[in-house]
Order: sequence, then structure tokens, then C-alpha cells
Amino acid sequence: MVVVNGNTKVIVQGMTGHQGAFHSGEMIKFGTKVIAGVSPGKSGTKVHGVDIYETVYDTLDMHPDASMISVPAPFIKDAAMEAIDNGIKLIYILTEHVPVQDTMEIVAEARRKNVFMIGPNSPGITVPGECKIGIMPNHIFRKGDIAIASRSGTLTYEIVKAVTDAGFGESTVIGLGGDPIIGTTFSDVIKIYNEDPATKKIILVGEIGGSEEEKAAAYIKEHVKKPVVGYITGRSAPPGKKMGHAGAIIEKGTGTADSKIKAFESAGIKVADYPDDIPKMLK
Amino acid sequence: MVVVNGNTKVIVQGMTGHQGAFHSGEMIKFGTKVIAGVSPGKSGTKVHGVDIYETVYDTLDMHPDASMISVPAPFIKDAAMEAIDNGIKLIYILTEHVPVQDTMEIVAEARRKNVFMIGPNSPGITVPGECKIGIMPNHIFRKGDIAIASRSGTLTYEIVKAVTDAGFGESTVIGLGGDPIIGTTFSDVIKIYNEDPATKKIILVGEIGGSEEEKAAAYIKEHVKKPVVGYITGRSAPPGKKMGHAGAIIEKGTGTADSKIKAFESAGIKVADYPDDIPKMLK
Amino acid sequence: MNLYEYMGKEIFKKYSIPVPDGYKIDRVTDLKQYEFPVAVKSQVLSGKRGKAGGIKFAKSGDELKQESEELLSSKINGLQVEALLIEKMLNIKKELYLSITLDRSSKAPIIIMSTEGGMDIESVPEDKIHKIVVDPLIGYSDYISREAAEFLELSGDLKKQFSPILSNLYNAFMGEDALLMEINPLIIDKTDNIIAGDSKVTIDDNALFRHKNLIIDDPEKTALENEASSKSFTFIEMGGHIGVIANGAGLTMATLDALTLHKLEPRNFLDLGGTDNIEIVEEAFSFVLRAKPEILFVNIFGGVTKADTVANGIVSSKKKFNIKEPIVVRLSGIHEEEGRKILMDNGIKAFSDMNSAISELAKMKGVE
Amino acid sequence: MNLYEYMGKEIFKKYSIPVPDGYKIDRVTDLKQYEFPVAVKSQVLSGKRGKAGGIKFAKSGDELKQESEELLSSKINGLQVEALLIEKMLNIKKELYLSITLDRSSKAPIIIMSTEGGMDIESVPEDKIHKIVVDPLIGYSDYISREAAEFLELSGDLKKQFSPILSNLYNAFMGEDALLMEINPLIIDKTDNIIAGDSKVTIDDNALFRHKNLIIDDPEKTALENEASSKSFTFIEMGGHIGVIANGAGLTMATLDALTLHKLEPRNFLDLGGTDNIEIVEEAFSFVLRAKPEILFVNIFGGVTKADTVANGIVSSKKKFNIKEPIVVRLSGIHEEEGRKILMDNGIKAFSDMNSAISELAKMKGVE
Repeated sequence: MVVVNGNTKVIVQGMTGHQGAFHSGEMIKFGTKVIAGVSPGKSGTKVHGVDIYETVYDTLDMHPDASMISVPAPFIKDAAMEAIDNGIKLIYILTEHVPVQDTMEIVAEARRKNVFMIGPNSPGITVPGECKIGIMPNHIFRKGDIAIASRSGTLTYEIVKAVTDAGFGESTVIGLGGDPIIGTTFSDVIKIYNEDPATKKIILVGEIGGSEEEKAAAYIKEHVKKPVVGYITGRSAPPGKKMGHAGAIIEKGTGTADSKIKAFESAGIKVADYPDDIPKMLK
Repeated sequence: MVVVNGNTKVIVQGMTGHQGAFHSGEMIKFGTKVIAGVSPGKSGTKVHGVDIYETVYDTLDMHPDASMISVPAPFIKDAAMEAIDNGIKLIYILTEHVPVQDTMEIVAEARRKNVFMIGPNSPGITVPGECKIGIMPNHIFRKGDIAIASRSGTLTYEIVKAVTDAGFGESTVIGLGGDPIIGTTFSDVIKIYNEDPATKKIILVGEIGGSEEEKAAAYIKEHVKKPVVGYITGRSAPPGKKMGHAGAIIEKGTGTADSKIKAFESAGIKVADYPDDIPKMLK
Repeated sequence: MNLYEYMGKEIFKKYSIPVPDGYKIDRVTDLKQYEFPVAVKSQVLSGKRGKAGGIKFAKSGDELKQESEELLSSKINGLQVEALLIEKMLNIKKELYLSITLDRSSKAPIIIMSTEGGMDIESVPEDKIHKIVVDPLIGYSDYISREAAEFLELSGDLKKQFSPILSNLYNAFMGEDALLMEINPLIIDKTDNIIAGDSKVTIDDNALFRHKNLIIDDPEKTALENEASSKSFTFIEMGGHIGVIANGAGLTMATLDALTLHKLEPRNFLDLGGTDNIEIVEEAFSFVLRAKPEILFVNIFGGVTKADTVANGIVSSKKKFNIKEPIVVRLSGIHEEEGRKILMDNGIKAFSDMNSAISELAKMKGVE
Repeated sequence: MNLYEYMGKEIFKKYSIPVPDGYKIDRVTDLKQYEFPVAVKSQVLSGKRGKAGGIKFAKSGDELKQESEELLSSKINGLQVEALLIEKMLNIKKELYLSITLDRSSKAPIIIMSTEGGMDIESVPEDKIHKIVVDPLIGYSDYISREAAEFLELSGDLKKQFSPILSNLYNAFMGEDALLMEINPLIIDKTDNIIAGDSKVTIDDNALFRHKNLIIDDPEKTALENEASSKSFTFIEMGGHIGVIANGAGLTMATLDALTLHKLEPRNFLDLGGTDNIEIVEEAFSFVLRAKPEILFVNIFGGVTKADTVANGIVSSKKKFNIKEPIVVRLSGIHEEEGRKILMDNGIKAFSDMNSAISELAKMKGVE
């Protein structure tokens, strides 16, 4: 179990929106303690029986631990700063298409206030049997000892399902987010998974762009004894063309699929060619 | 000994200026290790045999510990940010008339990077026998066990001299600075003096405005066993009129000479009527 | 520097904070025809101006002229009225309080608000006041407007009007290097418009180099104080008889305190600053002399300022200004002995410690 | 979005960064009389444009007309030249390199500079390159200009010119939500003026809502890609034969990877995103069909996107667009069984796992 547990009290900023409402409901079904919603102009209403408030400040006497933020991209910076400045210690940003300079400032502020930040453009964090904050489908999980970190959304579900279908289970799954700048990266999460007693094996689902996979590989080589399986997507991406994620721009020299696969292999990480190959490589 | 010692390596930003050059010379005479000066446009020259550089960055391979900043007020923010962002862990700002919003940002950045900041508008820090960073006259000090903190400049010298003339000596003297917002305040410094084994007795020289004297008194009441003598200046200041220091505005209700003297007395601090009375109260 | 209401409202306008239609006059002949009724507001830097009779109302041109004449020839709380602000009357539905100032403790701007506007904020109970500290490295963010609007019980269109007023007030506070920007009352009128009813603005004197347009005489200073300020002296006139020149604000204050404790009344505060220049000493004397003290007291602890330089400055000032008033000097620190010798040689009494100097002054004034 | 040189230089001008006098033309008839000699620069988004013959010079009106005609009818590194920038020639004394981009590692803007300008920065040795990370919460401060000027060996008047160029470039980078702003070369001419010789600017597509004036077709996208972009699809044309619709950028990329590993060549990338709307599915088909693929492959892992909705969308698209090309579908996740049943009932092949679907495609293309 990592970062969150069954007692984590979660608020949802943007809970009355289409996405916010649907996924809050799924989170509650999963067992997450969703204690309040925040939607300006909607205070006094309820979603799934949960009270909606005007501001994060109004929820503070319930002592929230975490906030899921699902508001439109232009309002993300305001919502994230509101959560951080009100003392929330974990923020997760679902929303995609957040301007990267806004993310940059949120990350700087989160670091300064020791806030654990996931996203933006991320499916969230799931600890089976304990807590889900995010949008991963509930039914694909089974409690187990495999921790997964991924920069992707649906591809993560694909891999979680393959792992579960193969008879394994998951300790923690974190979707880091597909943007070039994100709060928590592979090199942060690999340390956490390595120290987590509930985790026996680790799956890293990387993607072209940036050098976080390479940095995580260097850390693994040095410090990690647990078996690690890797997968890198974007091998067939044309150089310099974007693939939806801004994070998928091929950068000059570094950040290619090749450099990441090589870094993984030289750290003793088994690298899968297809998502479906991952479960057999866990054995 | 507090914060600095005989090995502290000091750079001077603005060393080629009138004040910078004079006081660097005095510091060197005192025994301070002044390792470099920084004065844009003057690199390659020397002051008191010390090399002048274009930027703080250029001095980093000499591993400076502290920077004395003596540049004109409009350039203080830039110089302070330069020192902090280059990893200097103690900054002292001599300059007066720094815009308070600039100070506010410097203080916020210093806190974030764990930088010990003295000033602005301060005479600096002196540890007799070890190190002086600032502009206090060299000849008034004698090594001893009395620590002094003051919001004033010349008045501090007056008191240090009285203490020395009466046969005592000083462990550390810090001029906090006369501005409404300063890096290190009474409530920071009282903790340091209380924990400093070289300090046996403490003198606090306060001034009307703000509530730092009151906060320090509350801390002393609770935690400090060492004898403390206090002096508050500004008793005769007309309400609402400024007395040179912006810090000397009498604030509504709190911050008056009366409220500070009362706070001191209720914490068991002996309060002197005249600066000259302080030495006898140490006995 | 504290600004008059009309000056603060000019700043508000610049930052798109709504203020009532109006104009400022210095004399009655400047009055314009205007939509009646109007408020006639004395421009004085004093609280409780309304209670003291500083605000009048006029329903016609004749009334306006009469009220203006009366106010312009009166004093409000002891201050001569030099200007009036003539403003369209508002139909007040509700009065709020809103301000931004510096919080010395958190070392950051703090927004203070209350639903109890229009009265002295110090008399409003704590639970009716809400405070929000703004992180200077992050700056303003819209959630602050939402939190404030909720506390002030503003919703719908009022909330929409209020949000930019608060963010603009923050921009004005930072943009103009203010120490205080206060709107009391912030008025909601009967047609549900939000308007700044008053302004109280203090600008950081140290930041005036960034606001060249604002460099004006400080309304709260005497002409002599403003003139000294233009020469970079901190000079403040007081009620007593002892003209004071000292170096360093702290030592100067301590000097005034010591005089007062000895029942001696200072005529002024003058901080010579750190200087080693005879002409600066002469200039300091010129200001103190124009305040017409009975006795002069110079209290110097030499450091940057050398004691012998000050002594030479005193001697040359005495000649230059033909000073007849007695001068008592205390010189300590760098070159103190040389300094005292120069003074003694010129027949001026010089001491090495403050207490002896003040005892001498007390003897001269016969209060000891 | 990458901007053409002339667009980047418009931004530079807005932020007071000096650029050569010049103008852009789309056709030869737009040529103006101008001070000669001039440079005639092809506006194509390609590096090494000069080496590829994309930059010419003209000393007279006739030469200018001839060079312009030739360039406007040629391709540079495979890209059709659609526009030219005609610029006054500079007398180059020295070329520097200066850029600001985002550093993913420090999660902050990074300033990169070199004395070796005018060439590919990747081929410049590390010790000739200096980098300064700017803290986004603090922003730009003048000491950065000093540090940069020193590294670039600029002093005196050149330093004075350079300092605002760098701070303005930072302001432009932040103000326009850029991902990259590069000046290569930054020219010092023979009269010691510093001028931006070229511009390479990339704007964050996600921030275009703050820059309404910049909403233009992305020069690097095909017409079809730009049209899809205006409907909020990420759609990229590629060289192969398999039309792809998948959901989620990661899964879509993994789909392309899996096809390529099986020697199947994708015709496009299309991320359906998270939707539960039949019309969105139809719209996705409309774009893929216009790219004329031989076979269509739909790969969905249902979550927000329900598998049965997609199935219904495929069936209705088939009818609406009269699709003759074979369609292979993989449906997994929420409502996958209902979805596959709908497809089977309509004669469309549907699988529950990716591998089986791709094997089927390989069989159809005869690569297995």
C-alpha cells in the first residue's frame, strides 16, 4: 500500500461536472471515503449523497487528506493552488490539456509545501481493497503484490487487466500522467515501490519523450532487488510528430524508445514487446 | 557562537561601492574570511587585495558560506535572489530603504531554500574573536557570554559599548534590521541564543511597531532560563508618525512601547529605562 | 505616505475598481454643475471624518456652494480642510469592509474583510472579520475571490462583480507598492452595483522610485518636513523646545525617550544617517534651526560617521548660521576625543556619555 | 505548434527583441522595392534550411524577383515553400546561440546559450554551452542577464543591449506560453548591434485559449490533420494502409507499435479520447476514411468509453459512409460482450484481445 489507504479522506473539486460526478460514484463503489465535493456556485447540493461546498476552505473541518481535481483545464491552476494552500497533502489532477506553464507553477508550489501530486492528465492511483482516487475501471483490479506505474491511461487498464486475468493481483497502480511536466515521475515512484513491503514485483509502462525512464533504470540498477518488467510505447512514432500526449514528442538524441529500452535492459529489467506479454514475464 | 564562526567564508556583493569597500576592510581587520567580492562591471579588479567577480556564480568554486549585500536599494532584490539561487546559505542585507514588497519576496524565497537571512537595513552579525559580517565598529567588542539582538543600528553600538565598558563581553550580537519585514526576527533569534552554549545572558533591544517583541517574550516565559534584559525605544514617539524606520509606525492597539514593556515584564525580563542602565541590570 | 481619499480613488479607477462619479476641488470657484444630490467630502487624513462633521450633502447648486464654503474654511479633527471631493450620492443597501495590508508576522499581504462595513473595523467583533494571507511567491488566485465572496454572503451577479474588484485591489496593492489599501465602506447600492465608497491608501516611501508619478509632498508632513525629506533627512517636528540631531533612527528615538523621561521636550526628530561630510551636518542644522528650538542637542555615536567630522560641522554651522542658542553635544565612538577637543576649543560643551549630556540640558532648562 | 520564422519574429518584435527589417510574401507580386542587398528566406519548418538551398541573396530587384520565383516553386527538405521572408542583409561580425525551453527534469524554464551560434546546437561541444534554470515561482532576475552576458563574453555596450534581449525573451516565453523560443544565430553585426537572425518558436497547444490571436492552422499538419484538430481529435497521417481508431494516446501508440512489429503499416494515428457518444465515433470514421486506408482497425478498451456505444457507432458509420473496406474490431472493458454481439450481428469481425485482432489483420494483408 502506497501513499493512500482505506482511511484516506478524499474531496473532489469539480464533483458536479460530468466526469467528476461519474467517477466519484465509481470511487465510492470501490470503497474510497469521498467526504465532500467542491463546485463553486453549487454549494448546498449533493452528488451520490455527498455534500457539495463552495470552497476547499469550507471542507477543512472534515480534515480532508486528498483532493481529486476534475475541472476544465483553464481552471486547473486555481483549483490546485486552492487545494495546496488549504493544506491538502495529496492532489491528483485528472484533467488533460493543462497548459504546461500552469503545471510548472503547481509542481513548484507542491514541492515547496511537501504535497504529493499526481498528474495532470492521469488516471490516478488505485490501491485494491483500500482506496481508488481516479478513473481506472473498478472491475479490472485484484488485491496482490504487483505494483504498476504508467504514463498512460487506457494502456494501463489493458495491462492491469492482463495481470489480473493471468491470476496475479496489484498492490498499487499509479498513472503518472501523460504530460511533459508531471508532479510524480518514475524516479519518484520507483523509490516508493521499492520500499513498499506490500509490493513484490514492479511493472513500469513508459513512453517516448523525456528521460524519466532512463533515470528510474539507473536507480533500479543501483538499489532495487525486486523484479521489474518494463514496456515502452511509441516505438513506431514518427520523429518529431506528436502522438496526443505532449510527452510523446521525440526529443533530440534522448527520450527515444530505443534509448529507454536499452536503459531498461542494462538495468536488468525485462522489456515486453506487447502489453499482453507482460504477465508471462512476471512468472 | 551562533550561525557563523572563524571559518565562515564571506563574499561581498557591492564590494567596490563606498560602503562595501570600507566595511569589507573593517571586516578583514576583524578577522573575517572575506574571500571574494562581486561587482558587475568591475571583475578583474581588487579591493583590499580581494578579487572582484562579475557574478556570484563565478565565486562558487571557492565555496562561499555567506554573502554581505551592500548594493543600492533598487537592486537588492536581484542581488539577494542571485545569492540564494546560487546556494549561499546566509545572506545579510546592509542596505536601507528597500521596498517592503521586494523584502517580502526575498524572505519567502529564503525560507523556501532554508537560507538564514539578516536584514535588510541591519548592522549585521558579530561574533567576537570569530567573525563579523556587517558594519558594527570593531573596537567596541570583547569576547564574552552575553548575546545581544537589536532592531537598531547605532543604538546597538551604544549598548555593546556600555556592556564592554562595564567589564562584560559578547558571545554574539545580531542587528535584526529596522524594517517592518525582516528575515530573522526576535522570535527566531531568542531560540538560537537560548540553545547557544556560549551564551549565558541575553539583551533584547526592541522598538515600537510589530509584535515580535511580544512573541519573543511569550517564548521566553515558556522556555528560557537564561537571564534576559530588555530595552524598548520609541516610548516618546507621537502615535502614527514615522521615526525613520518604517518599523516604527505605531500600530493600532498592539506594537506600542507600553505593550512591549508589559510583555517583557510579565515574562520576567528586566526592562531598562536608559541604554546606560543595561550593564548594571546584567549583574 | 498616506494618500487623500481622492488620490486613492484615482488609483482605484486605474485598476478598474468602481468608484462614484465625482471630482475634487481646491476652491469654491472650481465647482461644476452636477447631478444632485451630491456628497461633499472634506479631504483630510483623519478617521471618523463623518462624525466630526467633515461630510455634508447638497441637493442644489446653492446648497453645494454653501456647504463647500463652510467646509473649506473649517478644521476637521484639528486638520485644515484644503480640498473637497464632490461625489454623486449613492443609494446604499449594504456596506462591507475590504482591505489589503502587510502582515508582519506571516511576512505577506493579508486580505481583511467584513460584512460590517462603514464603521471602525477595530470595533467589529472578531467573528465578523475574515482574513486571507496571500503567498507572495504565488500571488492572487481566483479561489481567494470565491472564499471572500462566500464570507461576505455575495452570490450570483454580486459575486461576479465582486471577484474582479478583489483581484484588482490585489493588483493595485502590488502594482503601486502599497502598505495598505482599504475600502470602507464597500457599498452595494439599491440597484445592486458594488462601488468603493471611500479609500484609504498608504504607499511604501521606499518604492517611490518605481512610481515617479506619485512623487508628491506627503500630505501629512509639514512644509519643513517635506523639504527635509527631499534632502533625504528623516525630520519630524514635535511640540517641545530641544532641537535634536542624532545618528541612526534607533539612537535618535532613544535620545527622544531619554529627554522625555527627564521631562525635557524635544522640538524635533532628525536622523543624520551615516555620513562623513561636514556639509550634511550643516544642512541638518539648517532644518533644526528653522524649527526655532531653544536649545540644540547633538548626540552622535561615531562609526561610519566620524565624531571629529561632526564636531567640525557643528563649529562651521555655528558660524555660518550665527547660532545664538546654546548647543550641548555628546560625542562617542570613532575619533571622539579629537571631536570633543575641537568643540571645547570653540567653546561648545561636549560630553562622552548620554546621561551627562542630558543632565546638563536638564540643568539648563531648570527641570532638575 | 511550431511557428514559421516570420511568425516567431512577429512575437520577438512584440517583446522588443530586435529583428532585421523585412517582410513576408506569399507570391512574387507582393514584392516591394527595398534596400538592397536582401536575404530571401524560404519559410519552411525544417532545420538546415540554408544548406538545402532555402536561403538566397539578391542585390537588385531583378535578382530578387528571380530568386523568389525559384524558391516559391521549389521544395526544401521535402517541404513545399509557401512563403518567403525578405530581409535586409546583415553584416555579421559574430554569431551566438540563445534559447529558452522547458526542462522536464527540473520542471522549469531553462536558458541555453553558446558563443558558437549559427550552427546546429547539438554539434556544439558541452563546454561551449551554458545553461541556467529559472525558478518559475521567482521568475526572471537581472543577475541571469549578467551571468549569461559573461559567458557570452559580452561587455560594455553589447552587455547593455543583451540584458533586455534575454529578459524580453523570457517574458515572451512565459507571456506566449511557449515550449521553445530559440534564436540561432543571435547576430552581432559590424556596427555592434545585436539582432535576432532567425526564430524557432513552439507554442503550447494547450494554452491557445489564452492566445486567441494565435489560433491558426498548424503549419506542420496536413489539411486533414488541422481539420481534425479543430474537432478536438488528435489525428496524424502516416504512410501505411491500416486505418486506426483507438482510445487513449498510450493505447493508440501501443496499437501502432504492435501493428509495426507485425509488419503492418498504419495509415494514421487517431485517438478517440474518452467519449460515450455515437456521433463522435462517426466523426472519427469520417476522418480516417478520407485518408483512404485499405483496412480499418478499431481498438477499444472501454472505461469512460462504453464498448457497446462504440459498436453502435461502427455499425452506423458503416451505413452512413457506405464503407466497403474491411473492418476489424477489438473491444474490451465495460460492456464488451454487448458490443461484440452488436458487431457480429452486423457482420463485423470483433475480438476481445489485441493479439487475435492483429493476427487477423496480418492474415488479411498476407504478412503472416
